[in-house]
Amino acid sequence: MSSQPPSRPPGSRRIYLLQVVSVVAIWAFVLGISGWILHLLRLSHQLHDVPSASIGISIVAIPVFLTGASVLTYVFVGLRRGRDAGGEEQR
Amino acid sequence: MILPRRDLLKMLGVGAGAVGLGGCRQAWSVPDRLVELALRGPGLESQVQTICGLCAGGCGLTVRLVDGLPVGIRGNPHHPLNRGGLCPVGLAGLEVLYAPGRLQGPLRRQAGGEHGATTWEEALDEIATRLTALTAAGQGDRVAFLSGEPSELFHDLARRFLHGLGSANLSRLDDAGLAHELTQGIARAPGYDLGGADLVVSFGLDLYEDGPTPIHATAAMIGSRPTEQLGALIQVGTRVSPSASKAEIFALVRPGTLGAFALGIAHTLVREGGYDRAFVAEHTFGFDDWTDEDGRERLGFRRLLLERYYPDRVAALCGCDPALIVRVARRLAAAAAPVAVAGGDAVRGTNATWTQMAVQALNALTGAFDRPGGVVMPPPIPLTPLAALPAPPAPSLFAAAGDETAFGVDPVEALAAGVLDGTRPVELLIVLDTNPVFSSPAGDRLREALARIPTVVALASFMDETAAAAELVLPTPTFLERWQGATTPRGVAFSTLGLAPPVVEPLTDARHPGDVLLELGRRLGGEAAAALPWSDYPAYLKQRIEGLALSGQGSVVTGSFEESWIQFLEERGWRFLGRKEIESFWRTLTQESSWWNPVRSRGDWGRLFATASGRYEFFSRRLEARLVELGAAGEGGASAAEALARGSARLGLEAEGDEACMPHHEPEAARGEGELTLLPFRPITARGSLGVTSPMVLEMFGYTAFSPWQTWAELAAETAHELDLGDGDEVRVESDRGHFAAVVRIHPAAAAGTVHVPLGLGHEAPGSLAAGIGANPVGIMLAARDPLSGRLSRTATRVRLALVKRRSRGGPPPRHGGSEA
Amino acid sequence: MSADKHEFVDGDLLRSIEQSGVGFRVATTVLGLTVLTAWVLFSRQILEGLGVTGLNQPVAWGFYIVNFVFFIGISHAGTLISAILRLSQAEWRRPITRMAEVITVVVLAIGAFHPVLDLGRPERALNIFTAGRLQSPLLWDVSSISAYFMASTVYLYIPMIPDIAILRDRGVRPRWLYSFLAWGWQGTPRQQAVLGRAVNIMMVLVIPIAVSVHTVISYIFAMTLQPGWHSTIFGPYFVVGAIFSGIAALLMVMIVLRRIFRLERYLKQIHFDYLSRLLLIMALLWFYFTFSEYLTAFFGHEPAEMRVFYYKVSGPYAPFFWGMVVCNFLVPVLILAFRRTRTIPGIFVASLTVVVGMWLERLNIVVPSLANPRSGLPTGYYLPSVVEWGMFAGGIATFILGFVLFARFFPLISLWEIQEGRELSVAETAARLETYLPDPPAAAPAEEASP
Amino acid sequence: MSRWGMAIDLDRCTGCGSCMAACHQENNLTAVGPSEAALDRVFHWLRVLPEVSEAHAEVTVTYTPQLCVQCDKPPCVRVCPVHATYLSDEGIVAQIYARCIGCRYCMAACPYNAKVFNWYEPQWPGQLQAKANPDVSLRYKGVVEKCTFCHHRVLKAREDAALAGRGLRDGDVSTACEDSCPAKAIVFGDLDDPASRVSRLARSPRASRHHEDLGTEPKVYHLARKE
Amino acid sequence: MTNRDASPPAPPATRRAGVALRSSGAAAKGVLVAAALVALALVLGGAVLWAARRPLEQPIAFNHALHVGQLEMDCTDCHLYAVNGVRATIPNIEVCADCHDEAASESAEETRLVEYVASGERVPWRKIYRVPEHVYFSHRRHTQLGGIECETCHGAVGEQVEPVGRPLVRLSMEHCMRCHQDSGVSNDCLLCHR
Repeated sequence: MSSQPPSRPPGSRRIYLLQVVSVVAIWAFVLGISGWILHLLRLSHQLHDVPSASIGISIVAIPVFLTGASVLTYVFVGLRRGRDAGGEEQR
Repeated sequence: MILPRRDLLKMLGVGAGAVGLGGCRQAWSVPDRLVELALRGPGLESQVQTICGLCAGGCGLTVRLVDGLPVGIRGNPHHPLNRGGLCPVGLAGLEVLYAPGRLQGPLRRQAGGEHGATTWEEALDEIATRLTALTAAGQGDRVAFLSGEPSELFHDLARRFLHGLGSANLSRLDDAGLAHELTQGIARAPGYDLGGADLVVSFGLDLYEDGPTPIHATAAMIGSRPTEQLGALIQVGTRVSPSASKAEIFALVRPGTLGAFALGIAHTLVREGGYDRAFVAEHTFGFDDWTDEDGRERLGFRRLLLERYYPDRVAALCGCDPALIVRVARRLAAAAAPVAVAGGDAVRGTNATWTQMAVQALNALTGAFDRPGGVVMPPPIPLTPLAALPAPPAPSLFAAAGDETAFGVDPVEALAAGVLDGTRPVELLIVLDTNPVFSSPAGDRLREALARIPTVVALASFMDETAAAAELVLPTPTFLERWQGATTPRGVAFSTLGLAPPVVEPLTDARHPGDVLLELGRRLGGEAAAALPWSDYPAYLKQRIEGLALSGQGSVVTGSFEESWIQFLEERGWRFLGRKEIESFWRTLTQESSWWNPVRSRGDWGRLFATASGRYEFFSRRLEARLVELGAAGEGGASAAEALARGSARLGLEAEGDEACMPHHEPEAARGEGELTLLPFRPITARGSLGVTSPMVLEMFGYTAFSPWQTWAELAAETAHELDLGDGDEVRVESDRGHFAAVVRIHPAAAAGTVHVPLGLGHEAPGSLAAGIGANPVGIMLAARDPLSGRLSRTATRVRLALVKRRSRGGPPPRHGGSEA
Repeated sequence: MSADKHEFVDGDLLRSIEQSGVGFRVATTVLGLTVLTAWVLFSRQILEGLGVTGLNQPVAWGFYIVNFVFFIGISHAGTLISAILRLSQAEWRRPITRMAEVITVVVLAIGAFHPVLDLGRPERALNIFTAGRLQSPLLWDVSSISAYFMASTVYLYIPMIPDIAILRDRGVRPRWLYSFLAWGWQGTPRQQAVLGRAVNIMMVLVIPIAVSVHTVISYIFAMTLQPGWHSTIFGPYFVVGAIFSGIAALLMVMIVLRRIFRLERYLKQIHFDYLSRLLLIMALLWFYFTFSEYLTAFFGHEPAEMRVFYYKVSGPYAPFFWGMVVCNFLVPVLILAFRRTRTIPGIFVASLTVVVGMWLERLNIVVPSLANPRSGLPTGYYLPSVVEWGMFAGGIATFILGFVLFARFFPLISLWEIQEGRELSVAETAARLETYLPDPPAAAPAEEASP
Repeated sequence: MSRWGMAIDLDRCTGCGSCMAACHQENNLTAVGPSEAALDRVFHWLRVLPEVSEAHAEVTVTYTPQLCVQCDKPPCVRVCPVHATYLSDEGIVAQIYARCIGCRYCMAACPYNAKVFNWYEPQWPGQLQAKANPDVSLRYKGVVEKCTFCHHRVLKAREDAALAGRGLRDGDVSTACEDSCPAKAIVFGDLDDPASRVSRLARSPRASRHHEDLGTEPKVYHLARKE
Repeated sequence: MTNRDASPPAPPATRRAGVALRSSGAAAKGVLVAAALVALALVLGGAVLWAARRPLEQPIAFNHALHVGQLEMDCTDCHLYAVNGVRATIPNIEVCADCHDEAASESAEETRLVEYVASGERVPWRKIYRVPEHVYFSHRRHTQLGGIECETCHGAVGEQVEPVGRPLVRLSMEHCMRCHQDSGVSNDCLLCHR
């Protein structure tokens, strides 16, 4: 952290970390939900109670979540990359 | 596994956190003994047979025990009365046992009027002292006993107790059966062989839910038969009860005209020749015109019927279609083994005795007496006879007939009047397991009288209205906690004896009423003690059973119903010989709890018809004699015919002369102002007096009318329409005496101009769940008497309905069918 | 990038954020207390059981489910409308998209919590995750609503990034919050391209999800065999109703906020005019669906259906049923069809009645079917208890509180979109002018006019 | 494997309510009390309902015991989000109280209104809890409950039969309502056994099932003379 | 920010963080307090749960090893209904009295038992192995029909010199279901849930 140029406001790196953590958390959440839906699919297979519609409806949900998370990540990464090359920091 | 709730909650708490614990709105009071048992883990199961003591029906029970604690009740499938079936109240037996509000120990009225705890010793001492003082003063006849215990065995003991004191004042408060006395000359109501009948014509009796033994009736008519041979039912009445809804023909009639309907049927039978000529010729009296001892021509029943009870007139009286009468009569004539029974409205009115006579006349016309599926006398139970005691000097205050009624008095009214008028003072009154303050229309007078009686001792399991008015309240064990000895219920065609030891130790400081009487006898000493020589009630029972054991009659109910029948046949004629056999018989009997004897000796007409003529009397000579006696009183020298007419007039009868002595339609008296007739009925959930201590019974009380925990007023749709009332409206039912609140239930098929209200709710006495629930229709009834039996009518009161509040909650379910169907 | 770049004409939009006043504190206190009361009532319900509600034997569902459907319906205001408007490049959308999206997120959270209120054992709600069964429409709801919540949150957030950066750059407190949320936005062309692409993806994604959410909610009812519920048009019927109530709620919010925050400069007559026309169309569409639904039931004349039908049309629910028709159809159509009454107060009244009417519609759907069971039980009766009313009030208070808090921290009108609109319009006008005005001397034709 | 079913002969049934009471006692149901009853929260797994029908200008009332009809295609099972209600191997629609979250979706979906809900913690006034049937669990607030076809009796009877070295025979298992019925109107047994009393009754021309048109395939048959 | 606080040069870092996050100081503190409260609640809750699970003590320190091992008795000699009954039952004085009507040893525990027997008072044994209230468990179904040894569910109770304070085998639904699965018995809920 000490590698930051002195002009940078203190704590910006911490905020960056928090941002990374939140993106990771979103992924965890999305993957968790997807995993959960898959778990339910497995469960319903075990219990022999799957009218195929329910599979369909839930299968749709997973890509939605993944897309949502991907879009967020894309924005996050895109905004980082798209900053002014000079690196004049937000103030 | 029995888990006390605390424990369950603890377990829940682990999963639910503190959240689960907050749910208890009321602390549970589980006795420590039970908690301890539950923590140790339940152990072994067992089953015992016993007898239901919640009403006089005497059904056999099988009680399931875990670790000696009862956890389940079901009907004893081998019991000849109920064959495994059981009514909702019987099934609630354990709720009665464990009910909240049971009397925990003896209570005595304190100076302030409240009841406070006392001990058995003190209470018994006090009673014994009073009794000793009374007997010493020669006032033994100032002791009276009102008993709600139906058993003959107990009745005998109670009678001896009173006789020992020099009193004959014992009343069981049950129906008089005067009609049988007048026409058949028998004091005890005969049995009806429902099991053998192919058609039952029921007048007012809700056969499957009311009457002495509804479950037996169901088992006999339906339960024990294949579906193709179910007993057919024709119902004549004012209300479509669940039983009535089973009827093949339902005749809706005006209240008080049931007897007329029966006579209309009789008319058709006679006119169309559908009656049993042989039986009528051989075993009846007064059918055809006859000549009396003085040579006077007298009216015969046949002529009475043909002249007076033709269908058009009867239909006009009853408010029904004349064709219906003919239809019922033809159906009756076509039946192989029909029998007619009366109950409900038919036995509650001011014309109850004549109505019952009219119904019985149908049995005579169809030759139902002493025929399988007819009216029979159950064989006597050969109990050990007890040595006779000298009769008390004064007659029973419950038997004393004044000149106002022909034969009897209403026991509650007589007691109350005697005390209040000072004509028959009572110094000490014992009330056992009955609640006349609540159940009698003269209840409020009785309450007044109880306040005047120096010592009122109530033996009861719960604090009821009568006990609340008593000075001493002594807890009795409920039926599962006491020795029971139940004798043949009324109206059953065979004999039964239920004899069962307690299933559990009393949960409260209660004593068996029999033991209380025996103990009192011991304390009194002298004649009273000599009259009751038994150490305790079981010892008394055992002595009475010896006679049964030695008689070799009947059989203990074991194994399946059929098995016991075969066993019975095999054992016929076999005699118990010695003490050892008696012991073994006693052991078997107490274990299996029931004995029965289905074998009737046929042709024993003397037991059925104990009249002077030895026949069934269409024309009651006894009634005639009494009417003549009444008419002649004070005016000697009148001719018999004049005396008869004057006697009838004195009783306020509409019928004149010979008709008065025969079954006829005597219009029902009406009391008070109002557009509707108040008719009480007893739903199956109101059987016995203790059912209402069970939460379940109260909750399903009005299940037929979607009315849990409340009293409802059943109205015919047209009546409701006239009064602008709708289903679910709250109304006030008002008579000239008082009023109560009820919820209107519109019944699609009820007699117009009536309001039917269930009996059984409306308790005031605190202490049980029933307090303040619903209303007691008896409480607003006006006094009107059956001029023959003296019993207070329950169907004579006119009432008005006043809307209190329109329906606030959902409506009745829609009707199905409709015009498309 | 200097802060003065953002010293633009719309600074008044940030007034509520930069200087929150007494009004904010009073509002949060009052609303907070209402919400707190609702939570106290809820804890009482947890402790004592669902008996504290007015629910009973045939009517096993009541206010909680009604409000669940109602709130989720309202939530369609937002995302769906803003996405459709964005997708169709309706330029006038710019000042209203943000508000619509906020409604969605806040109301969706409230609505999604309602089934939990309705649970007999809310502490076991996790059973849905450990042991859920996909064949239950409730699970379809869980996945669909959570997807919608996720998508609409993202869809609210991403277009907000430039505005957050403005706040950050203006040094509004709490600065860490804005720095954290601004994700390093500097407004470079590349960043703008990224953001634009992301918004485009999300707006396409959000529309089918939004449609699916209310369809699936209608399936809760339609998948049973109960009379009045078992209907194939329930899906579209619910979606139409949801959009209908969503637009009405949006209009109400716009009118109220316009008044409170003096947004007359931004929310102009034309916004209300366009939206109220949309509302009018939806009212007609709603009527069409309602008519079809009830006509089918009536014409089929199936006894169980008819019992429910008459219960609504002429029975105990007639006031609610006809109230619904009046509120959802007669009043809005009469007000909105005429230019003279299509004023802002008129629109407010129409929107209010539509919101009330749509709530009545949910009530009419949930309760009568349950109150008229097939089984021969007596007709049911449902009177919500104080607890249920309290929770309803709590839900509404939460909604307003959500708005108040949002307005306290974020601009209610998208600053950069308006800015972009202005710039675009200038460019567009310039481009259009260039097509017929003489070209400036010695210059190549401008090509950057495309949006 | 058995497929349990029940036949209720309405020509026999007198509407006496014994089945209702027996069920209440056997299955540890509790009374809700007057104030709750006034709110329509009375609680029976089996109830006797009066049905009024008008046909040919004649009004008739029949009193019919109604309990969970144990559908082979139960609408309640399809909607349960947590597998708390399910169709057991033997065709009993079971309710697993430990799993139930109390969403009451099954109640809303059941065309027979066979399910009841514990609005409050069940009350056992006095010492009543001592009589609780140890074979049946005590429920608690916030869960749905329903008729189990006296499944605990099935378990015991099967054990008894196995210990006697045989399979279950017709009549080995009886439900509490069947036991208590004085009219012997209720017959319980295995529908898969063509010789069992219940399957003979189910094939009777008098037999019908409630709301057969809904396709729920109930296993409770009501028998009545058709006129 | 917490990992920052935990790093060695703590004081300046905190101060710097304090500067940077000035406006959020109060919030951070609130979060910290809340976290501490949650942690405290967890610890307390855990303690309560742990306390609730403390081993049960029996009134008499019954020596299973002595009876089963040395005296070669069968479980069912005392647990009379473990094979034939639904419930195994814990033997009490009726059973004990068969052998212990008078003391057979000097053991203090036995003396206590004999006192119970002599006075006719029942020994207040504590139940160790219990299934939840909603579970129907039949011993005979498992022991006699299923042929399962007692040890499968009860562990090696027979080798215990002292009474066990808590179950040797944890009776959980997984335990039951695994065994059912392994032995090919149905896992239909209704077989156990009542």
